[in-house]
Amino acid sequence: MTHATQTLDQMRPPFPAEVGSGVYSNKLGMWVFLASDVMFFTALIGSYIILRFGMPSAWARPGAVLNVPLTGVNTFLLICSSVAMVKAYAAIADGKKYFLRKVPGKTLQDGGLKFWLLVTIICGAGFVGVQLVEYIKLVGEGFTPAGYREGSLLAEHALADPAKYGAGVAGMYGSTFFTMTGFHGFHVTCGVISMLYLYFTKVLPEKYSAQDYRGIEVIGLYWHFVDLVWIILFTIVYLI
Amino acid sequence: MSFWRKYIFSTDHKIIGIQFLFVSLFFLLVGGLLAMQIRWQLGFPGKPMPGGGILPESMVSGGVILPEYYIQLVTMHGTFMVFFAIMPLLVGVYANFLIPLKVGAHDMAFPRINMWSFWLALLAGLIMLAGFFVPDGAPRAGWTMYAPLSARPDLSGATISQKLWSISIVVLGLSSVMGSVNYITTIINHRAPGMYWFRMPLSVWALFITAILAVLALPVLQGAAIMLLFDQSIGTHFFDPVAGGQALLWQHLFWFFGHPEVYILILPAMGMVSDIIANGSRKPIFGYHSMVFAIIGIAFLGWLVWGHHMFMSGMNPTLGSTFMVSTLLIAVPSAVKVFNWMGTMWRGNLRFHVPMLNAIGFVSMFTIGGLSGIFMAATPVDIPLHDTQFIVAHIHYVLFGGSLFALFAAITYWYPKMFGRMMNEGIGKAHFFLTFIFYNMTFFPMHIIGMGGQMRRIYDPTIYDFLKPQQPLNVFISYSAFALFAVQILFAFNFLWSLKFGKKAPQNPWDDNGMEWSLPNPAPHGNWDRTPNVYRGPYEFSAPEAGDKDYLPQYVKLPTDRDPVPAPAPAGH
Amino acid sequence: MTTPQPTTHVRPNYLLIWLYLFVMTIAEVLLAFELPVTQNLKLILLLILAVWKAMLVALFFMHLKFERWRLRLIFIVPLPLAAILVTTVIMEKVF
Amino acid sequence: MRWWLPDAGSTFAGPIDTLFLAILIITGITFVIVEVGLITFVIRYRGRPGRKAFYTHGSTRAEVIWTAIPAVTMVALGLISNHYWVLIKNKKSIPPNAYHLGVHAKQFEWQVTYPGKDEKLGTDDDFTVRNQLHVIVNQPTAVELTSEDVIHSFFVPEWRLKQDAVPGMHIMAWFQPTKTGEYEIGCAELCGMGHYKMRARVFVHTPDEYKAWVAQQAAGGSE
Ligand code: HEA
Ligand code: HEA
Ligand code: CUA
Ligand SMILES: [Cu+2]
Repeated sequence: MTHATQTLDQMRPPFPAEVGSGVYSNKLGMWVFLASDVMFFTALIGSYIILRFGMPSAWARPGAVLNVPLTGVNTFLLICSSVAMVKAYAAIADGKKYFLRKVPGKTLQDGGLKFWLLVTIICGAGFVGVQLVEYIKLVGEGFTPAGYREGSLLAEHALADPAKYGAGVAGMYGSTFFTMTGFHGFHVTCGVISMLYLYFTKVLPEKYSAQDYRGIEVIGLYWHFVDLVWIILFTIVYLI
Repeated sequence: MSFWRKYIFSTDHKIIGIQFLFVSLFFLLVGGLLAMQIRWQLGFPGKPMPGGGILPESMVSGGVILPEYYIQLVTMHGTFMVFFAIMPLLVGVYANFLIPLKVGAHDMAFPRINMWSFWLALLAGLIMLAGFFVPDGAPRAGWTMYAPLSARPDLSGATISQKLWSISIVVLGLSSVMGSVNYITTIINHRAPGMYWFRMPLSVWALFITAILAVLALPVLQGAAIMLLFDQSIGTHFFDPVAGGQALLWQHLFWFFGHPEVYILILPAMGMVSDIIANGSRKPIFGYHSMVFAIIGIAFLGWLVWGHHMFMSGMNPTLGSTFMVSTLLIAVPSAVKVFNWMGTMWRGNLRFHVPMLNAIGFVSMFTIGGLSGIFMAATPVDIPLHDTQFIVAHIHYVLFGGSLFALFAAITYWYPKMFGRMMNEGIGKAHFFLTFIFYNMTFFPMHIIGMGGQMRRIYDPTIYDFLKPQQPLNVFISYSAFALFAVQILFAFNFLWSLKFGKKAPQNPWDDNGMEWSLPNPAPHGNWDRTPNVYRGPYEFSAPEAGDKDYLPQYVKLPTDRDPVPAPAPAGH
Repeated sequence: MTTPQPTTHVRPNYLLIWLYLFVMTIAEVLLAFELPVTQNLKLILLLILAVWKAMLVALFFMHLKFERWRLRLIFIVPLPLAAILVTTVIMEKVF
Repeated sequence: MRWWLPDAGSTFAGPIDTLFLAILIITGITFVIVEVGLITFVIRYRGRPGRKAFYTHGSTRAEVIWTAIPAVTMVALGLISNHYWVLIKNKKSIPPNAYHLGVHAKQFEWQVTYPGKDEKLGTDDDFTVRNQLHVIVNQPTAVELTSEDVIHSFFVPEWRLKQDAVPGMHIMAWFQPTKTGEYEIGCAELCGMGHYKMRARVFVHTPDEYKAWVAQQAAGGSE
């Protein structure tokens, strides 16, 4: 593995810190924004928890409506993109601006910023794509923000087995599911777009260097946060 | 720089502040005009409103305000005043304008984000205003937008505009988060050498804490507004009990944001008033540190009291008790602030310039508003008072008597820094005294009709036997309100006239200590050409070292002063 | 303007953390379906796993492990607020 | 023209009005201290040429005093208030001998359901009357508040009674009228364009008056 060596070497902050916090402003600003984003998801996820506690009848069983294996794969995609992002960060920290480069005596080529950030973007875009497919499938089966559509496949299942499909609270199920995953998806999309922007304006022109790679760290923070939120969502929405 | 880059799409924090000023004064005017119509209806129900003829039939018939229009008036009055007048005036204008100037920075940390925050705020305001011009009129659920009324067009009678409200609030939230991220970063990272945490003026402290509140509170409202929007448009059921939703959930979310919000509306006012009172008394602020901790205390407690708006909502009474206690405790840090302001004036050498007058007005009026809060905080007493005009009186004592008086002070005080000219002293004084009188004549009687039981947001009190006897008081209030509005024209005139004809301002018109006065008026783009040094705290009035002058600015280097080490001490120093 | 000494730290092995996350995700899915444990135990285990994964991301990918408390605080402050909101409203339901 | 709370009409009025008075005194004193202080300072310390302000950064002793006093008063006030709050709003405080009624709010009317002769709700001799609440004087009465559509608020000023009716919730509110006569119910929560006219009459009867009325209703067979 290539990082047996890396784990040893030291890691510098991407830019001389500014006064006050000892952290440069872009990073500080991003952290403050993330704090506020926590409160945003608190409103959505919190409402979900509250509603689910106070619900009149049983919730749909995990896997009854949602396609967990598919989403599991999606989760994996997002985790991969997250690790790719951090690899990109490490790469530029070592000044590796290139895409791939042969390392003498190694079969695996060594990836640079261009490579890892591209992987990140692809995985992220993949996540969004899969989620769209999932939405389309669900709506096709009759799962909508308003509940199970009249006369749809799911509506019939729900009639047959109300407990399993949480017929009583299908409306809440739809509302919370689409709002939470939807806004997470929105966050991912924003991330992908801004990373594409950086890729073409900063990464390809090799604007980043081991001395200053703030953009990478800041977008990275955002990206990992989105990943973090998904980890929570996946558990409480799909598995519980 | 072209005119466009300089004045329209400017990234200069001072220009952005001024843009905010004009826009939010416009919305203040809109809110005021709506209030006048409210007062006409409450004072003279069923009588044709002068000039009501120009409004469409869907709002007034034969000049008489219709019930549905009345609710729109109240809703939009509250919404505009809170979200688009006072909040942008305090935070949008003065956080933008003052923070870099007072901490000795060249500009905000993220000037472009700052510009976007203004344009988004304007956009949000226009979306909200559009509500009046869509079919079936403006939103109709009060500024608190209680669900399910707000979520169900079939029940409220307004379809499009309810959605517009939600959208506008989401946009506004975005704008103010952007702004606040900027303020926080700037204050933490861009203070000039020597501007230690405990050398910051209280106005900056207040704006800093306010920004933290905004960053944490507004996203919650955004989330709630989004859920509301979905309930209204794509058929979700968050707040609709029929499908397992919870009607009270909206109230919890709204007030979890809402109470921190009301402190967002008062803390900057308190901060700026502290600066002005110290200046007007020619004395250091009394107990600077405890003033800072009082601000932090109020902000912190503000998160634990939201339930006091829900005592009657069917919320678990046991929770009500805890919320009562936490609410009452807020009186303590507030006490520190009020009495420390008085302590500052004690044995001072008071100068009654217009800002000082308004600041004193603020202290006395905010006290009334705060004290009326104590009545409502005591749960049993809140039973008869909840959702009556007593609440309306409280609202206006804290928001008009508090925030708006502070704003009259602040606008006059930093006017020279913004436009290089002074506002007219005579008109200013006249405006203050007349406003003070008519303001009390307008809002004090509301306590009494509230005790009498007059509910809020009712179109016609006279249909109730138990309200008929106090109708004369309503008429009295209305006349005073019209006078109050008329008096505001003095201010508008003074403000606009002085832009062109006000007398040129000297460098430091108020003999103040703030960093901003080391610059010419108006301050140039980029403020200082080289980062200034800060040598002392902000309130060294009448300090012995000052010699014959009775003030000692932060930027003045005395022979005894050493230059500060460039990197200011870290937080918690 | 001189600046405080930048903090330097040993770089964590990211692929290892990636492996942890991967394994735990699989564990979660299995837990939710295959394993025969009681509802509540399942709930608790799932939550623990989720929080654990989140912590890994925050600490290593977002480098919170290597930041100063001053910065960690920014991320920590909202959490109690969130907790207050949710627990209060849930308590309210439990009449 | 009334300058005070409406005349007392229920057992709640006593404690609530006293509490109101108590707070009025506390806040009144504070108010006087603050305003009189401000005015005297404004006069005593008005700027005059030659005078110089007294240079001080504050006094910890003074600040401790004016932190401690409000703190103590507020906590005390909280404890006292809580006693009555529990008495009024806590479900457990509803007297066992309470007479039960159902009040169903709906845009824009109050539907009151009476237990009929058997004095039990949910039996088939119940009957419902629009916008009329008939109760017995000195008889603890519990109403179960429900709502059809949006949030309304059941408000009788003379009884110092206010409680929201929330769709999807069954909220109990109780009271004990102390005066016979005729009062009004107002709706205290914005519930739409008809909010202002969502008004009902309240009749407080002597027991046999009430019986007579029930009998007459049964005979009239309304619903
Ligand atoms: C700037 C805005 C602002 C501010 C600062 C406050 C401050 C306070 N508010 Fe207010 N409030 C509003 C804006 C504000 N409020 C609005 C807009 C509403 C209506 C919302 C709606 O539309 O429904 C509202 C509603 C409202 C309610 C709900 C009423 C109801 O609907 O039934 C309550 C109840 O507790 C309350 C309490 C308080 C208290 C205890 C304070 C305290 O912070 C006050 C503290 C200050 C003092 C106490 C005075 C100074 C202190 C001293 C002089 C020391 C000595 C004092 C004592 C010993 C008592 N407010
Ligand atoms: C800061 C907030 C603020 C301000 C300043 C005001 C100002 C006024 N308000 Fe308002 N009010 C609220 C916030 C505010 N209000 C809120 C939140 C509610 C609750 C809404 C709800 O229930 O949903 C409310 C509700 C409310 C009601 C209760 C309605 C009801 O419940 O039925 C009434 C009734 O009298 C009223 C009246 C007035 C009056 C007469 C003024 C007067 O003071 C107005 C005087 C005029 C002005 C202050 C404007 C002057 C203009 C300028 C100075 C601009 C100058 C222009 C340039 C320089 C270009 N208001
Ligand atoms: Cu019903 Cu207001
Ligand atoms: Cu409040």
